[in-house]
Amino acid sequence: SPEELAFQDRVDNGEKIEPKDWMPEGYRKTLVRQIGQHAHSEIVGQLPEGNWITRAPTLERKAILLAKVQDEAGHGLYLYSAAETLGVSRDELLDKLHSGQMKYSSIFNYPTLNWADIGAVGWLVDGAAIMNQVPLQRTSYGPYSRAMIRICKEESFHQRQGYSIMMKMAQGTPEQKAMAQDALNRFWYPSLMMFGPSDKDSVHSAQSMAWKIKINTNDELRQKFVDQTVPQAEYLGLTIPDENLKWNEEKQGYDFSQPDWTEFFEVLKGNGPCNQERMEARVKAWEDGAWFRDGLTAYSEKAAKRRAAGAVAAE
Amino acid sequence: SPEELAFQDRVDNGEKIEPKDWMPEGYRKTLVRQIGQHAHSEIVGQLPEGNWITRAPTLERKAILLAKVQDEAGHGLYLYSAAETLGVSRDELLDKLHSGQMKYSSIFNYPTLNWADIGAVGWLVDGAAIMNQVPLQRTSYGPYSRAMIRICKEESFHQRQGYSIMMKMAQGTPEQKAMAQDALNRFWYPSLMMFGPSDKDSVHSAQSMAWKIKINTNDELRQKFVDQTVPQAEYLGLTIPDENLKWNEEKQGYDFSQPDWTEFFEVLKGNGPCNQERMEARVKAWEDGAWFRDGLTAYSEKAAKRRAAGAVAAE
Amino acid sequence: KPAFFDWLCRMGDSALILGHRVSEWCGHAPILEEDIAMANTALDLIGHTQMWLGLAGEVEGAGRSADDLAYLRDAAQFRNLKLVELPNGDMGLTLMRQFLFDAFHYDLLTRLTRSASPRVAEIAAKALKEVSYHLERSSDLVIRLGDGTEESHARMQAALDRLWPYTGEMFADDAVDAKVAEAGIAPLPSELRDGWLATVQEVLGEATLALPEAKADVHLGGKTGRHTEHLGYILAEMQFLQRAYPGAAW
Amino acid sequence: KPAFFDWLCRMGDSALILGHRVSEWCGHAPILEEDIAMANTALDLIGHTQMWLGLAGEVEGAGRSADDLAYLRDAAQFRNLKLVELPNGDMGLTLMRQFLFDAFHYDLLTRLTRSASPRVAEIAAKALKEVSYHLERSSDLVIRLGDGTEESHARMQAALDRLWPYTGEMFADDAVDAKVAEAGIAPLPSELRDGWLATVQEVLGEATLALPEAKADVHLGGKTGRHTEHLGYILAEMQFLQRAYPGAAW
Repeated sequence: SPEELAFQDRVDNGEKIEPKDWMPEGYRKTLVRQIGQHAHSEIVGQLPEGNWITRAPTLERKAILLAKVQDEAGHGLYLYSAAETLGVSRDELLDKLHSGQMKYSSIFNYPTLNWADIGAVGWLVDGAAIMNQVPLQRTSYGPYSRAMIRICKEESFHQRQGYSIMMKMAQGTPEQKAMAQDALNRFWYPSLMMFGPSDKDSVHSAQSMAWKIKINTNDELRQKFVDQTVPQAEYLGLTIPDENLKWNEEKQGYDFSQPDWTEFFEVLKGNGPCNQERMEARVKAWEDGAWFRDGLTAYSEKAAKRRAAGAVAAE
Repeated sequence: SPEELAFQDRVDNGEKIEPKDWMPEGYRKTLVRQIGQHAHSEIVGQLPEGNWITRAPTLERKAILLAKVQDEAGHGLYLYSAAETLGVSRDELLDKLHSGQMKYSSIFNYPTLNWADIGAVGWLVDGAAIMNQVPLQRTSYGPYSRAMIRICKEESFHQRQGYSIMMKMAQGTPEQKAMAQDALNRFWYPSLMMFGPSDKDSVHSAQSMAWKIKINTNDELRQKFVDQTVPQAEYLGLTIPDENLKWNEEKQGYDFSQPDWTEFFEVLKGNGPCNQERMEARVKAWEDGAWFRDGLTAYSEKAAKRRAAGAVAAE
Repeated sequence: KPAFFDWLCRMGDSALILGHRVSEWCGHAPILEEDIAMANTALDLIGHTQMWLGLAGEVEGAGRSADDLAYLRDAAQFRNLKLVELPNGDMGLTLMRQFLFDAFHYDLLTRLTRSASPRVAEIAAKALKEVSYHLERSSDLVIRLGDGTEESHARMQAALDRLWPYTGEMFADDAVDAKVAEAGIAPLPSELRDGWLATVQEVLGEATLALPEAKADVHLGGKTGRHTEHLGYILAEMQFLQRAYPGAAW
Repeated sequence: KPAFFDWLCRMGDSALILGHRVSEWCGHAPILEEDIAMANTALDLIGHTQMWLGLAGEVEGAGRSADDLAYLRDAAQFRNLKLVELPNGDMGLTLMRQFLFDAFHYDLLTRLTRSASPRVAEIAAKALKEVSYHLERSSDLVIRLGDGTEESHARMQAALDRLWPYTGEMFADDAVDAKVAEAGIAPLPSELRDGWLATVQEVLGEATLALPEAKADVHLGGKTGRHTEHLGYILAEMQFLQRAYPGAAW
């Protein structure tokens, strides 16, 4: 249609699409799915890290971790707001999360088992997230692009903090170093999975890239992530759990093993280590909090009535 | 009445009263209150000690503590059974506990704050309980007397185990010794309170003693307890928190300070450190377990019907 | 000086333990805004802990850092109020506890900004900004939930009744308080009671909640190390890494 | 020998952690008889722990006692099944977990009474008497609650569905199992699966509960030290005193 062509022209010219602009239904739907899933990931992502707040080993580490988890909840807010500009409310999105119709990033279905995991999550998981998100600052949809700009700023801060934990652990006692290595062993492949399956197996990618909802291919980003991370691991004195990892002079990047995609799809299906617990925690929080939300709503309705009555009386 | 006189004669002659025998209503009521309260104490008494099962410092201490808490629940069973012979069901008694109409021993409203408290509970609390209970082996009501015989045997075992914990702590590191002293400081006066206020302030005592529901006066037992315990504390190298404590050659017993009876009545009224938490824990256990009890009842009804049907079919 | 140390531990430990409790909500709050607010409150309180316990370590002069004090003392050495160590219960209990503490905390810090100890005054001034926001927020939520639905009202009233007997400890003077007051470092806790009660009554009034008739000073002892059974569990969790890996740097 | 040590830790750690979980019920069970039964089960399991970890320490030959192994290893060194570290949930979940484990435990111990290691055979024979009673009790309760009210049936089915994906780990062979089996010390776990399934099917049938269709071998890793997030909390609590007061005698 002519509208679609005009729309694509605007995208191609690097113009931002704004909420009131015309947009193809598929574009809107894809964005809602992508932004919603990203928002859910921030919320669920509080859980594996929150798991160590009460056990953080120093007051400073506890404060940093609290600030980080707080930031994540904040990112959730930005993203739900961005999604709302597409006509879908936060509560609708949450309903879909709780009923299993919408997903969150599978990485959060892995447990945090020792303190170094908090380092690994910052270093690897936030690292991978940033790799995904930096290009999205240039995404075609205005509100999403602006949310990503704010988020990326904070995420890179988180990544540095995570790396700093890893550094302490890797340079610490033998037990600490073992924890650091164990964390890397467990989080390496799940982090590689965060970029999604190879693009040749992905149906939606081409259209999303044309719409600039997606900027790079999954494989490009994964390669970039590996190339960035390997020297960091070397600097820490840790070993990436991949026997096939080696520098490829020709492509000026590392060759590396693919993650176990069977595992990836199992986790997606709900069979990850923590899928059930993550959802139980979120659904419980939501259900236990119903009285709280109802209370606030009731109060604001009463307050509105009182104001209205006051206004009438004042006339 | 002639029945009452005959009854009192039997009691005076040291005969045991059995469930089917005639007995004065006041005797029955007093016994139900006393046995019920004792049973409740065993049940609630699981909580302060249970508080340290998961944190017991060695496997052996954990096993001993588990066995002890199990014994206490067992004592509860004997006692509820004894009370049932007087025509009141366990569920009725529990209802009264949960609604606050019946009490349990106030000692269990004190918290267990360090591991030495588990020692102190065994040494002092079980020690005081035994002091109360040994004479009750000769109580006039047969089922009660027999229950007390079984219970006393186990309690004296518990007391020795408690003393053995205190010994280890008192002979341990300075920190352990401090815990032991702290435990003694906190449990000394509450243990003295376990014998109840002075008899001269007690209305029911005379009648109970005539009925041989009560054998010794509160003050007699308290004195006996102090006389027994002081040398034990000395042996441990611990200081009883009473500046007025001293040997009285004339009465061949210790002079000692009375506990703060204001505190005693405050705790009775519900203002002890843990009254609310103990009752919350018990009520929650009961309410959360309703489906469990209902399930078992439903099954046994079904099973009975099936057996009946089977019997009919077999005819 | 030992009194000053003790008093600083009281300040620091109450902040630490309340911060711990509040942080347990992270990721489990009934609404995203509350996830953020709870994390923020906990963060502020941990910040205060660092300042109070840091100063406590200096005053003690035994070379103990704020972390040493937070992570290497057992329950009997902790000096926090019992109120702050109680389990979170539902969000109503958590918010009511926060409000009852905030109202006290705010008045106390206000007075401390005029402390004879410049270090105390400085810490108080920093903390006061944050606590003034805590009080604003908790008052507001107590009002809205108290005057919300029948259920939210009942929950807030139950929370208030449950917590009331723990509030007296905030205003119970003892020898440590007396010495610190004499030195002009801090007001006597009892001096804060009337102001606190006025704040509480005002907010509860607006929240349509009834002031409990029960005694307020039932659960004392936290300030001298006699705690509830809950503190031991908090510390076991909080201190695990420091205890299990002594001497490690994190 | 390292395999034997590892295998003994698996036996001891599963007993220890399940014993810990079960002991959490003490004083909180729905009926007095269950308070007693839970304490008794926990007591048996702690007894088994002492035997298994005691032998593990001997086999290791590094001078570690059963207590050292129980109290001074961190989560990654624990070798228990994930199934036993899951939170208790309601009494239905606790009993279903117990039943699923008991049925396995009973068959395993039966086989172990014929172990090539006389020490293992001896421990197994002692433990078997108690575990045979555990299985009798948990089967009986699963049947009665499964075939009780609608609610108890629903709760038991939910418990079964929730736990099923953790049961596969009991029968998953690895290198340690292979070595121990080769030495005739223990059967391969996989050999126990059919017998277990037959027991489970029989009891579930009588309990009117449906065998889940979901995969059973989803949550592996406990036997090699990759646990759930719950184990760390269990250990923080369990090990507190030993960690906080190193070297003290109790």
